[in-house]
Amino acid sequence: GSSSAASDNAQASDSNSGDAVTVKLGVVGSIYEDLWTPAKEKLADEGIDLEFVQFSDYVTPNNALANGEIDLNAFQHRIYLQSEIDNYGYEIENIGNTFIIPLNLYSDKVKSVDELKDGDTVAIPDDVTNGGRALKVLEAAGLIKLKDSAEFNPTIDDIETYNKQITIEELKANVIPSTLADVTAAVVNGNYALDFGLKTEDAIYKDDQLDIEEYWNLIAARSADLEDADKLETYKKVVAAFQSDETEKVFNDQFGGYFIKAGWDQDLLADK
Amino acid sequence: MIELSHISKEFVSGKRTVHAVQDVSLTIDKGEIFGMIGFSGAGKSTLVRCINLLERPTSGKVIVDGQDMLSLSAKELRQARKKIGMIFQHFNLMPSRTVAGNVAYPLRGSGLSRQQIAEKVQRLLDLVGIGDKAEAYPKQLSGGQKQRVAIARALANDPNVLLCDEATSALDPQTTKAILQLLKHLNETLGITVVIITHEMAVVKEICHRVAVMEHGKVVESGEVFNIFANPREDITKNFIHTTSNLRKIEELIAEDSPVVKLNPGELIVRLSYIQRNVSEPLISTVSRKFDIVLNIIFSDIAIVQNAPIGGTVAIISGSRDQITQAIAYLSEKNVGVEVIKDARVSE
Amino acid sequence: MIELSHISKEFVSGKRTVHAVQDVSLTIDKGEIFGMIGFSGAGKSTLVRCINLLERPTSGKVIVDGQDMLSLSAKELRQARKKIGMIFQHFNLMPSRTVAGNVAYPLRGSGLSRQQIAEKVQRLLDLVGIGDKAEAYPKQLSGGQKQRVAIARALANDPNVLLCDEATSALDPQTTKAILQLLKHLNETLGITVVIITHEMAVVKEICHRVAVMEHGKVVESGEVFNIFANPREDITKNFIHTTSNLRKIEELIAEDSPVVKLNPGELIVRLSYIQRNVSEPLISTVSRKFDIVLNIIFSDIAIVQNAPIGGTVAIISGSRDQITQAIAYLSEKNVGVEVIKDARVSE
Amino acid sequence: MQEFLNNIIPNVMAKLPDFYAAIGDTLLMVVWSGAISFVLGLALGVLITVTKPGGILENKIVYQILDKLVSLFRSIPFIILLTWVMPVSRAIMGTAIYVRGAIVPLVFGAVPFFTRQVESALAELDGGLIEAALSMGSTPLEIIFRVYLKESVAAIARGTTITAISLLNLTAMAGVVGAGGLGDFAIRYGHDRNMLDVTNVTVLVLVIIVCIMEFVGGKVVKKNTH
Amino acid sequence: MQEFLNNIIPNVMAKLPDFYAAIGDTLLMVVWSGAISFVLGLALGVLITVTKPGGILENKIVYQILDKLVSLFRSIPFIILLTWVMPVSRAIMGTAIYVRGAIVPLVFGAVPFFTRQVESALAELDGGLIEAALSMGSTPLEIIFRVYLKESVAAIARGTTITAISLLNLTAMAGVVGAGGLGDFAIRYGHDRNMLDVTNVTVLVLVIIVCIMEFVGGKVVKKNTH
Ligand SMILES: Nc1ncnc2c1ncn2[C@@H]1O[C@H](COP(=O)(O)OP(=O)(O)OP(=O)(O)O)[C@@H](O)[C@H]1O
Ligand SMILES: Nc1ncnc2c1ncn2[C@@H]1O[C@H](COP(=O)(O)OP(=O)(O)OP(=O)(O)O)[C@@H](O)[C@H]1O
Ligand SMILES: [Mg+2]
Ligand SMILES: [Mg+2]
Repeated sequence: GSSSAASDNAQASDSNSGDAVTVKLGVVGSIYEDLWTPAKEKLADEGIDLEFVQFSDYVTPNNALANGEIDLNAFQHRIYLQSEIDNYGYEIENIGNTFIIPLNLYSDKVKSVDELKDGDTVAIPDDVTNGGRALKVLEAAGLIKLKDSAEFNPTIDDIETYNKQITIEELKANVIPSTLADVTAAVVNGNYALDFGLKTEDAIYKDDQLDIEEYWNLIAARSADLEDADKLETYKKVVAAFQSDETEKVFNDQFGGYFIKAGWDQDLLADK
Repeated sequence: MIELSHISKEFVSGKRTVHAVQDVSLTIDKGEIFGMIGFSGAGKSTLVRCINLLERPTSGKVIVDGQDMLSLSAKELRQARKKIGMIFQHFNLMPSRTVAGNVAYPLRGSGLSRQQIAEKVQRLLDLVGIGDKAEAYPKQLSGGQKQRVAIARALANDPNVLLCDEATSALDPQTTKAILQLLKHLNETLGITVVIITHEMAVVKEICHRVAVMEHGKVVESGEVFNIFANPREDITKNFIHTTSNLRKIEELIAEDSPVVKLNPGELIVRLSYIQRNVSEPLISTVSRKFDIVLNIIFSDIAIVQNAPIGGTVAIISGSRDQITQAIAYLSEKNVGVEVIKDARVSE
Repeated sequence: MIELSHISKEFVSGKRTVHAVQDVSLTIDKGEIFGMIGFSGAGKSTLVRCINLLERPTSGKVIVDGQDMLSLSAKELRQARKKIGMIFQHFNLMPSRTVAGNVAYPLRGSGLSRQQIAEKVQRLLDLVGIGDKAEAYPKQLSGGQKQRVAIARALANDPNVLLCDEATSALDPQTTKAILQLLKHLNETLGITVVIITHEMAVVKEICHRVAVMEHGKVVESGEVFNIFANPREDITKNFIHTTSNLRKIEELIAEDSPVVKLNPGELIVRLSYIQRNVSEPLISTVSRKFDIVLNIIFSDIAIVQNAPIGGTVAIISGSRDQITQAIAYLSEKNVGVEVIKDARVSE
Repeated sequence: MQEFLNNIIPNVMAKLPDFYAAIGDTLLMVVWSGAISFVLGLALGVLITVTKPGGILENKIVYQILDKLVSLFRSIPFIILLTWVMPVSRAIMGTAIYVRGAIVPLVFGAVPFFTRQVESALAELDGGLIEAALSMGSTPLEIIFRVYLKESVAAIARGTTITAISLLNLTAMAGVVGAGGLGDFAIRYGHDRNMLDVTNVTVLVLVIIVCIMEFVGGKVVKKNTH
Repeated sequence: MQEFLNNIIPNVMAKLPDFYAAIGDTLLMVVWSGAISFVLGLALGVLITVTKPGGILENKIVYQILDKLVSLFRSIPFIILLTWVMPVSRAIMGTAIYVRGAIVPLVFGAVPFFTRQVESALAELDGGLIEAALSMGSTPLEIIFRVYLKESVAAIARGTTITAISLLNLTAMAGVVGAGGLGDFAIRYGHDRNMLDVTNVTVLVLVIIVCIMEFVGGKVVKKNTH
């Protein structure tokens, strides 16, 4: 939700009004507030008030952004953004890369992927953002093989062969840590793994495909706003504030390496 | 005032059909107090509910105050109903309103001010004797108190017609009497027409002008109260009148062989009854003296109905055989009904 | 059988306290039919509901069949209640059960087979005259039919005590009579004790042995029915008896100046009433002949209560002044109450 | 005290302003959407009751349409409803997000529910009272206000309490449109981030709110049961 | 026909087996958790009613405990409840996921709700009937079964219909623990992936289920209103 009731009435940012500029940033999950803390502080010094708008669903932040109800959002990776644009025709785009979260395979029951046997159950997130990636992780772990036609966002239907006769169960990403007792193994988002005390070293398989750009998370903005010089200027500051050493320090210290900076060298607003 | 023609009402529940009212035609005049009696389940309530169309008759015509009720628009029907007060057999008081609130219900929108309504309500409550219960809720009332609230409510709108479905059945005799006086008074001073369903013959005798007797959904007998009571035609009517008066108890006493009805030889028990309006002679005295016989009254029930005595007397007659015979002949001549119930002359 | 001592019951609603029953002590014998009369709101229902503890008295002691009801365990109380049938003023029938289902309710778990229950229910329904309504639902019944279902239900468990709260108020006279006969019969054959609240003096006269009169939560008078009717002590009792008999109508007629009470000079109107049990002489006849006077009966209400005549007669006496005076003296001597109501002798 | 609280509910203490804001958001949502739903649900419940076969304003068409509409909206999972009615929200409230944007979907979620509660309440009314009112020449509108509603206050209060609590539960999902609130707060921190103290404290506050609702409802019921 | 369907609802046709499975899962969840909740809610509703001050088995302690417990579970957002009761699920059902794992949380979600509905229904019963039963020496158990329940069948049926539909809505959230079902199907494909045809068809099926529930409920009400 909006971090204060008063912000309800705040209009979309008004970059002309001199000193204080408010930028509404749509996010999904309170963890983003921690990740963005250094950026927020930095922006405050620059006269930009970064305000979080918390959504609990992946569909509404893009909808709200496209409708001008928020200024930016940061919660998705490229694949998802593209599919949303394809689906709804939103005129929004990536203005800056943020990070990639490893999706590791955890288990309470087995010590390694090899121990998985026929009939075992493996849970993966059921949402569009993480589900496809999780399948890729399972493929990389050698449990399944996806069809060649499958792209970066495969579904269970895209599985060509099962190397082990496992059952793949789609669960809500945020309950997966709680259900480790009910399944043999599960693909857990790094952030949830962290909060539920799952250590990277405990993973039975570690996601190592961190250089796939399609899975990089990003900051999105309305394309029309980028025509506005003031806004463009502001957004550039926002991206720069996030892509900072302080943020990386948060990644490493506070979140024990579950968040890995990705694509900070790409300046997506350079030619605007 | 009220004209019911060929009213029938059927209730269909599942496969069974109950013919509650069957082809009843009845006219009730303006300013009349009209009684309705009959067995439980005879269709009295149903018929009366047809008058204000709470029950739409299956067939027939209802005319009240010259208006064909069945052809009225919804709005006209409401206007008509406002002038037809109704006291329900089961009271139907609103549980969430106080006694005063219940009586005030029909007064809202009547053009009276709050103050006037409050005054009128209090007047009505005093009239029915529950002025002190104005702030109580129906749940806190005794049966009779509830009934009186219902009566006050029905009177609130100054109706032209008042339909009373056993309006005094839960009341003690004295309160009943007061309510009947009230109805009579309203009838006489305001000319309000009253239809009253009752099981108490005393109520009929006391205030009704005419009465209808219902049985199995039909009106089997109707007419002036005096005539009905003096000369009941149908069995049911006779039974009703007999159960109410004690003149028929004699048969029970005889059956029980009570000491009261022990006769000496030559005596006999007779029932004398007024069957015509014009009898005003001192019968017992006259025959006692004229024929030198003794009449010992066992039961007697004589009342003045519409200014003429009605009812009769059960007495043991003793005297000489001849004199008795003559006395009986004399009485018959005088249009007095004479029935010999037990005769000990034979053993003489 | 039933012993109520110093029963009080208060209802507190908000700030007001209603003293419904105040320090009532009463003993009802086994096998007795005990009547309870009084104004609407006097506390009759409340008192009777204290007998089976539906209302727990605020203070006092209730003993039924030797058991101190207030000290019984929950289970014992249930057992005791099974033998106390109750007919409620508002029937309290279960709307979702048929008539037969309602009557069968108390029979479940009584050890009877389904078959036996069905037979007993039908017998009870026939007894109260609604055998044909067994499959109907309460909503589909007339008021009197509902009341009869309630009666049948109260009888189902073969109770030792039957509490009847206005059990015949919704019934026509003939059905009332049949029900009273039934109660009397049960009382006589099975020795069942009956407590009956009623507004109908006829009911009291007809079947009660003793009667209590309540006013403002207190029992103001109680005793044998004959004594109460013959010699009412309290005003309320007098009023009740008078309203039920027509002997007090004479005052009304006089007030109305009815032609019936027009007197010729020398005549007078008297009210004669039986005030003692042992009067069995043929009064009217005797005085007529003995003093050569004429008594024209205007009202008369004489009934046999507990084997003695009770009630009286209002008559116009004409005759010579002397004779009349002697006749009145004679009657007084014979323990007959004589009241001169209107006297036209003065104008003589 | 402060220290004690810092020890046993550290995460809550760290997010105190957010926590207060969540309480405020929840109350705002419940009060606003509750008030609107109360009026609309009452109106619909009454309309359906009186237009029912046998009702005082029997009307098959109106009845069928309203009844089916209510069934339709009762059938849609709330999360789908949330996104479906976003255009309506924007048209009416100017935005489809924040507390303001949550009001419309909450109303759409609560109204059909409350309508059914009102129907249930009115169905229990003694038919004799309607008859009495008819016999006194009351207009349908009078019967609705002075009999149906007035005499069902207790039953409607019970239904209102149940609805208010259900609404409170619905607000937990309003986070979908960024409206925040206690439920969302509990899910975001307590559930998703495994901060048990947040969950516990939030649930405690919710229990208190529910108890207050039930207490008030109970008072109204009691005051109107005679 | 086939082709026509392929044209207008392509995504549904592509996932037909999943769709059927979703219908089956929903029905399984509703029927099982519905049946269990019915029994438990009825028992609790009756218990609370009879132990209430003035009830036939007045018992302050039992009443307060049950009443507060119901309030507590009414207060917890369903998604939190889902994870809270996982240990219970595992203990009883052997797992906390799939349809089997969804039963327990659904029951926890529906029982308090239904309890309140039952309370409402029983509260409307005419006190005179209880008095009549007491006067006939009925035991508390007899009064419960033969008066409270028997005489409130219509009102309870109304409450049951409302609860069943609410339960159907709750199942939409059961997808969270992998229980599938129609709501989850609509959310995952229709909502998350913007397959409008999936949403529409699913809502249609849900509407049909709701209408069937209301129809059956209405029949029971009608059969028990005399
Ligand atoms: N809604 C109904 N459905 C079916 N039958 C009904 C209905 N209402 C009344 N009846 C039947 O119609 C008949 C007449 O009923 P009504 O109430 O008019 O009798 P009543 O003469 O008023 O009797 P009472 O003196 O006992 O009040 C009865 O046999 C009754 O069972
Ligand atoms: N629950 C209650 N709360 C408050 N007052 C009550 C309650 N029940 C009865 N009363 C009052 O107690 C008094 C006695 O009532 P009760 O019902 O015993 O009278 P009753 O003699 O049976 O009268 P009726 O002949 O009219 O039935 C009345 O004044 C009544 O208003
Ligand atoms: Mg009737
Ligand atoms: Mg009474």
